[in-house]
Amino acid sequence: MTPPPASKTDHPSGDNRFKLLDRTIARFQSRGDALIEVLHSAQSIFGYLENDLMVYIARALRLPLSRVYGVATFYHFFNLKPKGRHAFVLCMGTACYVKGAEAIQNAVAKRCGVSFGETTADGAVSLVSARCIGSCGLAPVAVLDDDVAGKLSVDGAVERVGQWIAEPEQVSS
Amino acid sequence: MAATPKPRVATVWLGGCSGCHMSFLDLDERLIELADRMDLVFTPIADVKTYPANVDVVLVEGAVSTEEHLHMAQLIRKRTRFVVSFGDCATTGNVTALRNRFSVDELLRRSYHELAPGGPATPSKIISPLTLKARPLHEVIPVDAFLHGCPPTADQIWFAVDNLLQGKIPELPNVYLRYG
Amino acid sequence: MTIEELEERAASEQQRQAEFKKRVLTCTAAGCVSCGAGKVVGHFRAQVKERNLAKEVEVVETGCMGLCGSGPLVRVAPDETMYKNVDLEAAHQIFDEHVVGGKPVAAYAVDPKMPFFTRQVKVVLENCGRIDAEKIEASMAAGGYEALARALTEMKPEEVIEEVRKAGLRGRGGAGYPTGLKWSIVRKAQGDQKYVVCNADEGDPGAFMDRSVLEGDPHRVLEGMAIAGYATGASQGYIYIRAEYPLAIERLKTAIKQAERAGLLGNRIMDSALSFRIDLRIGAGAFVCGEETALMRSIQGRRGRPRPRPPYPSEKGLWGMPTLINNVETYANIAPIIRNGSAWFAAMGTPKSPGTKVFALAGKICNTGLIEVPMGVPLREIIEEIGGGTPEGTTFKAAQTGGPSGGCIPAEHLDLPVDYESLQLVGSIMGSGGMIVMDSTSNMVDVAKFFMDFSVDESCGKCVPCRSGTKQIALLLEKIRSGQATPDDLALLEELCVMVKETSLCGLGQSAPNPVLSTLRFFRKEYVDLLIPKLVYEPHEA
Amino acid sequence: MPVITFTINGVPVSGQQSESILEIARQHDIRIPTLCHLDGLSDVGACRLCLMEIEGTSKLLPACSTYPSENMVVRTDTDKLKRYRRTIIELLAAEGNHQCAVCVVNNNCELQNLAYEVGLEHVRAQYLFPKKELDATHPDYIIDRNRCVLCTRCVRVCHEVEGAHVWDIANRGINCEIVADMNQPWGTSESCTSCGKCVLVCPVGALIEKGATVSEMEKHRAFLPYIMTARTKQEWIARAIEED
Repeated sequence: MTPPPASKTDHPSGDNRFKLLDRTIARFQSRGDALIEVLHSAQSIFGYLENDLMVYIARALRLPLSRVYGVATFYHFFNLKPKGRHAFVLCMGTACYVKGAEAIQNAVAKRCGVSFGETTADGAVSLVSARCIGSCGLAPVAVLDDDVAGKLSVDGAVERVGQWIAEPEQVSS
Repeated sequence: MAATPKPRVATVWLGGCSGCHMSFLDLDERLIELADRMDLVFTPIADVKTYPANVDVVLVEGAVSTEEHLHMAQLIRKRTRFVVSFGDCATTGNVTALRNRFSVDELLRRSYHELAPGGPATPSKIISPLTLKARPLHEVIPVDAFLHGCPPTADQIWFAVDNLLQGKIPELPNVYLRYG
Repeated sequence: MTIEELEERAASEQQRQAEFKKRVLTCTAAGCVSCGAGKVVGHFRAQVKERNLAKEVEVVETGCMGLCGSGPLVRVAPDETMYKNVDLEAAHQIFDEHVVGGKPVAAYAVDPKMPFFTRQVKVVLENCGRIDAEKIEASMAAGGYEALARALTEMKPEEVIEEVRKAGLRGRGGAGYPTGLKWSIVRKAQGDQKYVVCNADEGDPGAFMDRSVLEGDPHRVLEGMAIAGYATGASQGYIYIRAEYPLAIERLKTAIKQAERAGLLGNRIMDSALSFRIDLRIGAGAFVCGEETALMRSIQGRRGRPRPRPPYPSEKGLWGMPTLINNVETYANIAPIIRNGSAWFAAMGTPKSPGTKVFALAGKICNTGLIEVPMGVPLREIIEEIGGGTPEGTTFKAAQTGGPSGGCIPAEHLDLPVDYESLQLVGSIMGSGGMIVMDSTSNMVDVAKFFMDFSVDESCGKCVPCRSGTKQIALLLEKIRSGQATPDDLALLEELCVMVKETSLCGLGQSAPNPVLSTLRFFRKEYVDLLIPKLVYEPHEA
Repeated sequence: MPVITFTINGVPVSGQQSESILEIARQHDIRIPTLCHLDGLSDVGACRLCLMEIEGTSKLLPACSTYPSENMVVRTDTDKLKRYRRTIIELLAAEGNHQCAVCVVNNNCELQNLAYEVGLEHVRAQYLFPKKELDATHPDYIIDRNRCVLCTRCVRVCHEVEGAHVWDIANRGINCEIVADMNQPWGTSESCTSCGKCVLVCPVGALIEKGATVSEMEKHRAFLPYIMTARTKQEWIARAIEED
């Protein structure tokens, strides 16, 4: 969906998203210790952390490239690959596990043909497992795009992802 | 038959290069002494088809790399008092386990299709299928002693076999603990 | 802002609230929102507008009301009737009959006399679900910032620390280190700059206490931190919070802005010499960052890899400076201690573990939700009375506390008092407060494997025992589960667990084997039943 | 600076507050096995081989980053510690592909030597047989990540001594691996100065010179204390201490 940034290490011409990112970098006075904040900001602007984008950040914060790469891959919140159009985030916290999240996980993965942590080949759905989203009272819980679904059943979950897969692919602008 | 039967000894060649067996032959004149002290009841250097019962000591060379090896290993365990991992492949997987970074399919394709000199030739059904991974012997059956080295030296083998023939599990001195 | 102004604003808010005939409070914490609380609030607002009741009825969104398994929850004030499972139809009926008609709707009403409510003692959660978390005035009206004002005007920093020490408060993050002692070490430590850090990286799967406090009463945490800043001599605070808690982050951001505008954070707070700022640092999905040295590295933009202690953060912390790190619930206890005095606090709970503890009760239990009980209350009371026991047709098997660092407590220990020492005695830990109930359908080897997989995933990879040992433990558990393991494997499993526990660098590795060790201790049979005999020599009779 | 006296394994020793227990032990010829430690680099306390028992402390502490206090009673030779050390080597052996027979540092390998020292006659842990990237794009060197023990000496020497910070650790837990720059082929790294320090400090056969075959490569590490003493004290020590 999001086109890769037009430029590499140079300041982009016309890609306004870099202006947004520069604003975050400036807010932290280009300090290296703000790396995680800047990566957060970059991911929310660009959708994921492409290599060139991380190089851009490393240069801006004057950090070694491998440091930036190391931090980006340490934290599971950061994606180095584009996400699917829809996200099925299944909570695998203890309460959800005890209440049968594993069965949902297996069924949904089977329906999508990919494992959790992956995106379907057509880019329709990303399957993500989360470490307790803190809605244990509603276990098992999944977040479908931004919608929290509590007390989810196996069939219900499979049906929801089935709808996403069946959706006609949007024409990218 | 003699009143006190000689210990029944076997050697087995699983997934290895037979280098450990070669090293065994390096015992040279000591082999003659061994011949007096033991009965070699099963070994790749003699033509014996089935692994017999009631073996006292077996030296197993090589990793467990095929279904047949697996079957053999289990048979060996049930029929042998002392099982010895003979050399690095049996002890760690070693060179045999270098294939473990590839899938069985990848391996077969590479070996029998891409690199086959006379064109693609998939192995016939007679050859035992490969296990998913080549594994050291002790991951498959309980093992009583370990002989290290690629291959173990003749002296090391002598030390171990000499002890085993006396009915002792060899406690190899640290000098014989050598991988590679 | 002066103390008089604070009192004035609190009084005017109380006055404003009192003028409404009815106030309809809806829980919009994450749990209730996920079962439709947003629509319920929307309905109430629309009704108020439609019927032109803006002067008589106030619609308020609050934090967690506790009974999370039965949301959305609604409370109607001033008569304090609480409703559960409020869907749109129920909302309509409640508005019609109770808010307008004055007659409570029995069909959805929660019995206020149920043990779930009567057995709780609310200190940390006193405002949670009762106030509008996005309004600083609501917090002030409930006594917010009164303690900060008192500390700044009437107490020396040493006196604040002494009060915390006398209260006997212990760290609520799990380890139970005496808070007052920690504060005094930071106070005495030399450093040009000192930091106060709030650990809100609530990573235990099955725990949502901190999130609920932050969503329901964020100002209480800010106030606690500001008092800590005053007591220790720090001028900068950080709240390290998980990215998975967007609502808590939003409410904290709002709260910080409001407090700054009110002069309760920033320079010369309440015209005193205290300058104290708070910034948020958003975690990025790494459980190990709950470990304090990893957390600090993460705040500094690095991989969250722990380092050996000593030196402790209180001497050498953020940027090498003395740093106080406490957890959300610990800070949330500070204001009440200052306001009501250490004696009041110490009178609750047990002599060694005074005060209360918040637990997130979940799993196979009737009343799932957020509870607060005095320390030392028997586990049985939590499970059977407050929690209402396991659902019909099943029996209690174990309660898991402390998440991946804790253990399972079996039925035979149900009378155990819940405090730091007692839980440790049975191989579990207090942890941050997650409590998952398992019934007879839960297999304990599976449970152990679940937690071990978690630890494998979350190990930072720095030290060998944790990186590689947890992986081996997980492999062994899988081998056992799949019926391929022999008694030798079980022995190796136990040996590795003890080794990883003793040799790992940080708390994650040191406690990762606990779920295995504790299930082995109480449910060994479930492991043994899965074993196969190992192959042995079978002499053949000639 | 006051001298602190204490005992290690019953032997009275003395040292300064600023010296780690490991340093003091070595000055007194007391052998404590290490892997991530290297003279001249900062300590990280990661391999856990140098763990000690200290009387009055319930936790085991690493000698490389623990400092002495007066009358401390330190033990490094208890059966428990020996057992743990062996298990650590076992875990490392199972974690990578350590086929000594085909390794260029065979007989010159710190992991191999440690295995002998702790008497590792077989590995009970399950071999993981990783499938990590082997990178031979650099003109002079090769990195085989399957042999890496993640001691991070290369990361530290590149950052602390060479100052280039080519290497860092990516991912986490069991998936950790050493990466150059943006996880790119080493040969394409613009920050690498090809100084070869990382290759020399690597304790195993993960970072090696091209052209060496089995058992051919020896690693020299004495340059490190030499450089660091020169840099920090402006002293060019004639005899650099080789530890292993």
